[in-house]
Amino acid sequence: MREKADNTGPTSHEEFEPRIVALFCNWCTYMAADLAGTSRMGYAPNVRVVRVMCSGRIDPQFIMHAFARGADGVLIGGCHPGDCHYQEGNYKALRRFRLLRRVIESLGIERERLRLEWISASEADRLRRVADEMAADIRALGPLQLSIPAEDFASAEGAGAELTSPRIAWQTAAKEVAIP
Amino acid sequence: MKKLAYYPGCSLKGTGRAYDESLRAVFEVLGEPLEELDDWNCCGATSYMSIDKREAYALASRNLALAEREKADLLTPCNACYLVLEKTRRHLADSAEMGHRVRRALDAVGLSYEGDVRIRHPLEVLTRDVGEERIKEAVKEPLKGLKVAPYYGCQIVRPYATFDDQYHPQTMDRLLKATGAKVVPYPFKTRCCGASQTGTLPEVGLHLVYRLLNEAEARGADVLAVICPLCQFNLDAYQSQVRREYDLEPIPILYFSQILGLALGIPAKKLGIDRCVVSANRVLERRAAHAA
Amino acid sequence: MLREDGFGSGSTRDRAVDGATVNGDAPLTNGNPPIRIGVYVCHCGTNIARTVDVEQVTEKAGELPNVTVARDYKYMCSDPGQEMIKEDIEELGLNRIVVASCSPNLHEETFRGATAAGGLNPFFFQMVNIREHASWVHEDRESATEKAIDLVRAAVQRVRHHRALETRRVPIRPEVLVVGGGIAGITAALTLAHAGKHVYLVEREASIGGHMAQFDKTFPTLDCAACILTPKMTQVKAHPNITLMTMTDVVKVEGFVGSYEVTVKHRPRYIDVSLCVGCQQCIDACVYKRGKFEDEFDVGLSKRKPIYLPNAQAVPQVVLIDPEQCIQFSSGKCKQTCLEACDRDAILFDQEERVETLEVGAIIMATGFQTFDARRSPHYGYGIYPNVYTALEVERLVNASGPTGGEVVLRDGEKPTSVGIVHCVGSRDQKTNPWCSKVCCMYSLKLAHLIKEKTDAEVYNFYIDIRTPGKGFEEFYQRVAAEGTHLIRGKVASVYQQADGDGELLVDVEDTLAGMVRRIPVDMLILAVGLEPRADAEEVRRTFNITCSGDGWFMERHPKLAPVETFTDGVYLAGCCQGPKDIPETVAQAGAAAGQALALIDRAYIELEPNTAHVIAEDCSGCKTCIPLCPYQAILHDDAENRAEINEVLCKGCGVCVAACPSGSIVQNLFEDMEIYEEIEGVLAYA
Amino acid sequence: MTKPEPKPKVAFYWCASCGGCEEAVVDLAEGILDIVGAVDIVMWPVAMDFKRADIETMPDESILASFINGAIRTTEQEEMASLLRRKSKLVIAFGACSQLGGIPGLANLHDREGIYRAAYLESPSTENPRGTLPRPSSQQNGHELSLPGFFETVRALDQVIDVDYAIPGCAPHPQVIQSAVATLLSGELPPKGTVLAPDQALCEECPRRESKPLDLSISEFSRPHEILIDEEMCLLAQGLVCLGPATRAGCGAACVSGNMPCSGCSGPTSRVLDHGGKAISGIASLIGADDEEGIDRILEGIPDPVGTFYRYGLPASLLRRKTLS
Repeated sequence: MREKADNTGPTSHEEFEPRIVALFCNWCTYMAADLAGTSRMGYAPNVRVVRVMCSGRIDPQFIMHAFARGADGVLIGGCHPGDCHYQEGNYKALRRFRLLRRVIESLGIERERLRLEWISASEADRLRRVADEMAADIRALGPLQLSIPAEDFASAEGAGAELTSPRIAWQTAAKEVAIP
Repeated sequence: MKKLAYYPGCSLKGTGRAYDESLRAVFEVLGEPLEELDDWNCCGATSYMSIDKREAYALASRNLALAEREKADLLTPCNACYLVLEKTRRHLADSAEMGHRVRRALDAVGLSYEGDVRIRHPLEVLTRDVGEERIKEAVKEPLKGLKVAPYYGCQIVRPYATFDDQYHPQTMDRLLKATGAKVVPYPFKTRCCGASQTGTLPEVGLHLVYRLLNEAEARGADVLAVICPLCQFNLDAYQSQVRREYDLEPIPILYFSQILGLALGIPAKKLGIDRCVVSANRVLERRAAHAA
Repeated sequence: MLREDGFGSGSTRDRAVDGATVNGDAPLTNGNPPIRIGVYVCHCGTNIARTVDVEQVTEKAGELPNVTVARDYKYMCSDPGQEMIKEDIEELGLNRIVVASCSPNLHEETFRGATAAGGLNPFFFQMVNIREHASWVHEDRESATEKAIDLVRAAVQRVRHHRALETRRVPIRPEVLVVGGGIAGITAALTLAHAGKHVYLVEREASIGGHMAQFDKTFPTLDCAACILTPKMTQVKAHPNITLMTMTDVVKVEGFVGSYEVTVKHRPRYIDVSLCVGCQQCIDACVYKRGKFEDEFDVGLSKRKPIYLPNAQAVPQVVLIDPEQCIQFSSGKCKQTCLEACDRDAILFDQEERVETLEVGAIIMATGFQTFDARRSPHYGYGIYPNVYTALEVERLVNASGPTGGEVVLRDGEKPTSVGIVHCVGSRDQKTNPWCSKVCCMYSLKLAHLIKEKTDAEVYNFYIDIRTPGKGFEEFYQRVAAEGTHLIRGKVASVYQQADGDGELLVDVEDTLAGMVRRIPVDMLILAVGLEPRADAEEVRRTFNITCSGDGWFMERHPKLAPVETFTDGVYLAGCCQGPKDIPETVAQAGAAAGQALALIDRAYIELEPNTAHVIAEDCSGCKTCIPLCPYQAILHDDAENRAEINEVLCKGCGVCVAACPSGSIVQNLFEDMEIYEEIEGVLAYA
Repeated sequence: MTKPEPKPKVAFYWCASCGGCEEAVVDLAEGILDIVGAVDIVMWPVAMDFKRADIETMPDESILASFINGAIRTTEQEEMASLLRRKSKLVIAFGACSQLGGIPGLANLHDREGIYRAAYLESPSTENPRGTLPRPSSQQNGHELSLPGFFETVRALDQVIDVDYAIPGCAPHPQVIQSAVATLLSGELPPKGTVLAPDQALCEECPRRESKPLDLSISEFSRPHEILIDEEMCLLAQGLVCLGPATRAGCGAACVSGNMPCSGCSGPTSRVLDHGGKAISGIASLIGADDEEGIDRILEGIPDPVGTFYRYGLPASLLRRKTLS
């Protein structure tokens, strides 16, 4: 498959359609997305939902992985404070998010690209608003350009296509992923 | 209270000058003198909105941006301005798409708007921020015996009822009561005054004027209190025409701020009371009688 | 595709995966059987196929690595659809299944079953939601199709990492808690009790019966509400399997399906319930010679004393004292005549509130509704003009046991000669409640009939639409129309008292059938107030960890297929707490809720999703980060081994510890890191 | 008499590094003699005078193992890394800079222009009135002079060439080096990609681990100079950002033993993709507040989150660098 290569993205903002990875908790925000469906409530098709049981399952690595693999935005959706199906997972998500956002911003990624929203199972309308808003915000920002300028490696040997895609680092190397 | 930037709008510089004069005088006496927003522009009124929304929002939002620059909320007495600015504020907050367009337009003239401005009406500020207690204390010449019918008009409560009830607004009633006047039950307080029709379909518009005034008369009101320059003009200036068609006694139409001003002891001249078409002498006489 | 080593493009394993695109069945890792995935894309009739190009999705899926077969079918959830999966597993040697159809909340179980039927572990399955998340929310065919392809790719990449898992079973306690003692709660409690289950019926008021007890006649049959309700109320009281708790609030709910621990608080009624026989001599003896305080049951239309019986048919038939009103409580200096009058010494001024914990396996919510506060629509004049009434007030007026003995009279005692009934008050209105309250048309027609019968007044019904979808409803409407009730189709614009009238009200209304604006004078105006969620519904749903829909009613698990279940296992809904309903519907739903609870209890156990977490002991460094994060105290630190350990029985599978583990040593089944990474990458990989 | 078996050839090279990794080799003390005796060192710039040309003339894969430390900052480093890759059977990334990008990798928070400006024009000790900046080639007295090119971005070694193993640490702890070399010489090579150190987090070998409470909730973060550090208590429990729970063991918790928190030089365990991200997850989860304001107030105690959580691993992290505008 093709990696999202630098500088080869759409040239103008008008053509650009952002890719937004949405990490939704099973009980509130995923349900809200289902409800948006049963209510035929249209929203920006840019959002791709990945389900986890609780926003507290969301590891900052997932978010960075999403950005590294070509996401222009990441949306985290969880239950409202006090409403977590698992009592307080959403607070953990919030704590990580507040710290992660400082890091992400220090690395030059605009804050509009990473959002955390509390969306309950009944708030399909809110989901729509957040999705549309985020798509519009990121469309205005343009694609996320993470990669390293190609000329930097023009002379490099053995580098090639790998350079534009963040790799899985050392650490996964020793262990095989067990495929039963 | 967050700083207020006074946004008079065009009417208050023209036909509604008495509204401007009386408001300034009242706020002065209450120790909150009005400061006019520097370099404000036309709100666009309802007409622009129906021609090109984007440009209309951009036009109105410039005032919001100017206020935000001064870290102020907008104080907007004219019903039409109030509605247009409130609508703009809401729309920019709700529609990301429109928000971007408008922000681009503002950017082009070196302005920005983050959404941190509230639109406020004098009725709200006087009842909530200043408070009836302070007003009661400031009343020098209570309007005992004066019967007032409170008329709110349409745009202040429709479609957004921001600070008062949509069907049964009370803020002006409360202010008028604070002056010592008697507020008569007036079931037509938010019905159409016909201002948009008097010019184009006079028979419809004048009938609506008649109904409002006739009801005020039936309720025994000495004066009709209004909050909108268009209502004031419509109900005041067309009375002679209405009387050609219907049986009706003349009834003065005053801004609530003028009545409030009288109670605060501000001279009638300063309140622009002589600018009325239908003489408001009976109101002044009552005050004089009471003072004596 | 995620590379599983860290070293550039030259890795052999990486090539193996990519190579799979050629023949579709190359092994992922050496020494393991090749991954063979079957992808099934559902049309859902036209629900998906109209917006998503199902053929294209299938074609693209077929090109993905490790995909052995990709098919599309009209209805995957149908028998032939499931059969297809089963056969492919057997004939093509598939070992992973992906179905792209609707929400996993709907059919994940179905397709796991089909996977298992083919001989695979059911968790070698991944579902893709291309209906709720694609075809139903997008108009543009191209972008909806593109999204569906992305979601399918994500599932294909993810499912390669799935493992065989076993489900866990937990036992179910046989007791049930029913919250609310209206007709819904009564029906549910009796059904369960008859089936031999023990029920705790908790009611916050002093008597059960709910709103139904306040009504006179019920539409469309006009049978007397008390006659059909009272026997059921007494049955509840008498049933050995029902513990009735009135004046009781649920304050805390802990635990989970099968073993909930419910803390209830019994508020004092200052009467010993076991001694009081409801003789009411204490009420006669009260120092207040006549009623002084608004009677709640009569909606303020009559007065009662501080010591009172909630209503004539109250169950339990026991008085109570309102400490806010009783002189003994406010001053301590009452003559306490009631105490003397009670020959059973049942009055206890020093009774205190009591807290109790109940253990139950399931919970039925039957907390009902409240009527719309007509003051919120002041243009109808309620609270401003004395002769504007709500329908509930008029229910009491027409009731033979009501404050006027069934006479319909105005506040001054006069009989009205003309009566208006405004439909849809607070309902079908964007400014108040947008929904149709369902019962108001019928009860308005019922009131029109009763008033006409009792007063012979002219009755005007102002309606937007007359909605009569029910057995005998339309016929009742025809009957009332034939009786001469005026039916005016139009919304009332305003109501006001005439300037010189004697309380007569003027109703301004557009008569859309006559094509004119009318002003109709009436003596009495009745507002057909709608039904709305109780003011504390939000608080209650938090206590029970269930969800409210946007309008504030408790939310059912699925609007069609699971109308009495909630998202919280073991908690069911009955009656109007879920949305407006008439009495027959409420009774039917209460029966259904009881049935669901019975089905749960009689199975004796429940199978839990195996999505628990476990620590890989050899990887754990004993850093203790996870320990305080678990809301269920399921993680212990083994001091001897210096390792964290998860008690999988206590683990609920939220995954908080997995995300937090700083050395990546905790794994959550079904949501392993690699599975999620692959899914993220899958939705992003540009086709 | 048969000709003695030639000793295996080994090369050492340094790229963008501080020299600490060379010290680490020397720190093996007498242990180094065994190694030197067992192998034939063909390159070691810090200690021996071999030239690039000497390597170039060798046949491909004729060196058994090249130990390369330092990150890749310049074209020359990239060329040398590629050359050694071609000539070696095994390449071992030696030390944090080589494995993860290391301290030089923090330069990825800036671009080349900014770095030049800071280093050659704006730093207080710089005297450069003509504003001369390094250029790959320049003329002087009629001669062409060349300098290595300076990349915009610092990379870890395996982002430039294929790498077989890594020895972690800044600098690698002698014990880690010894056991790694022993593994390599044992003849049973671990799977390619293995980091030659224990695969557990540092708490495993931390002397303070028993003092860590079971219900840790952090209400304030401090930096080491701001507080009097208890010498026995778990450092994280004292509000110091100690990356031990997220960092690979092997060093024997050297820093913690010196009363300083672990700053993460050994990188993450094999199960973690992004060292900083995982550390953020673990540490942030323990913050003792549930609302935005409360959390933010506590986070004020970590004024430089990237420098804290990515001190050694920014180039190897998932995001690799600050975006270039």
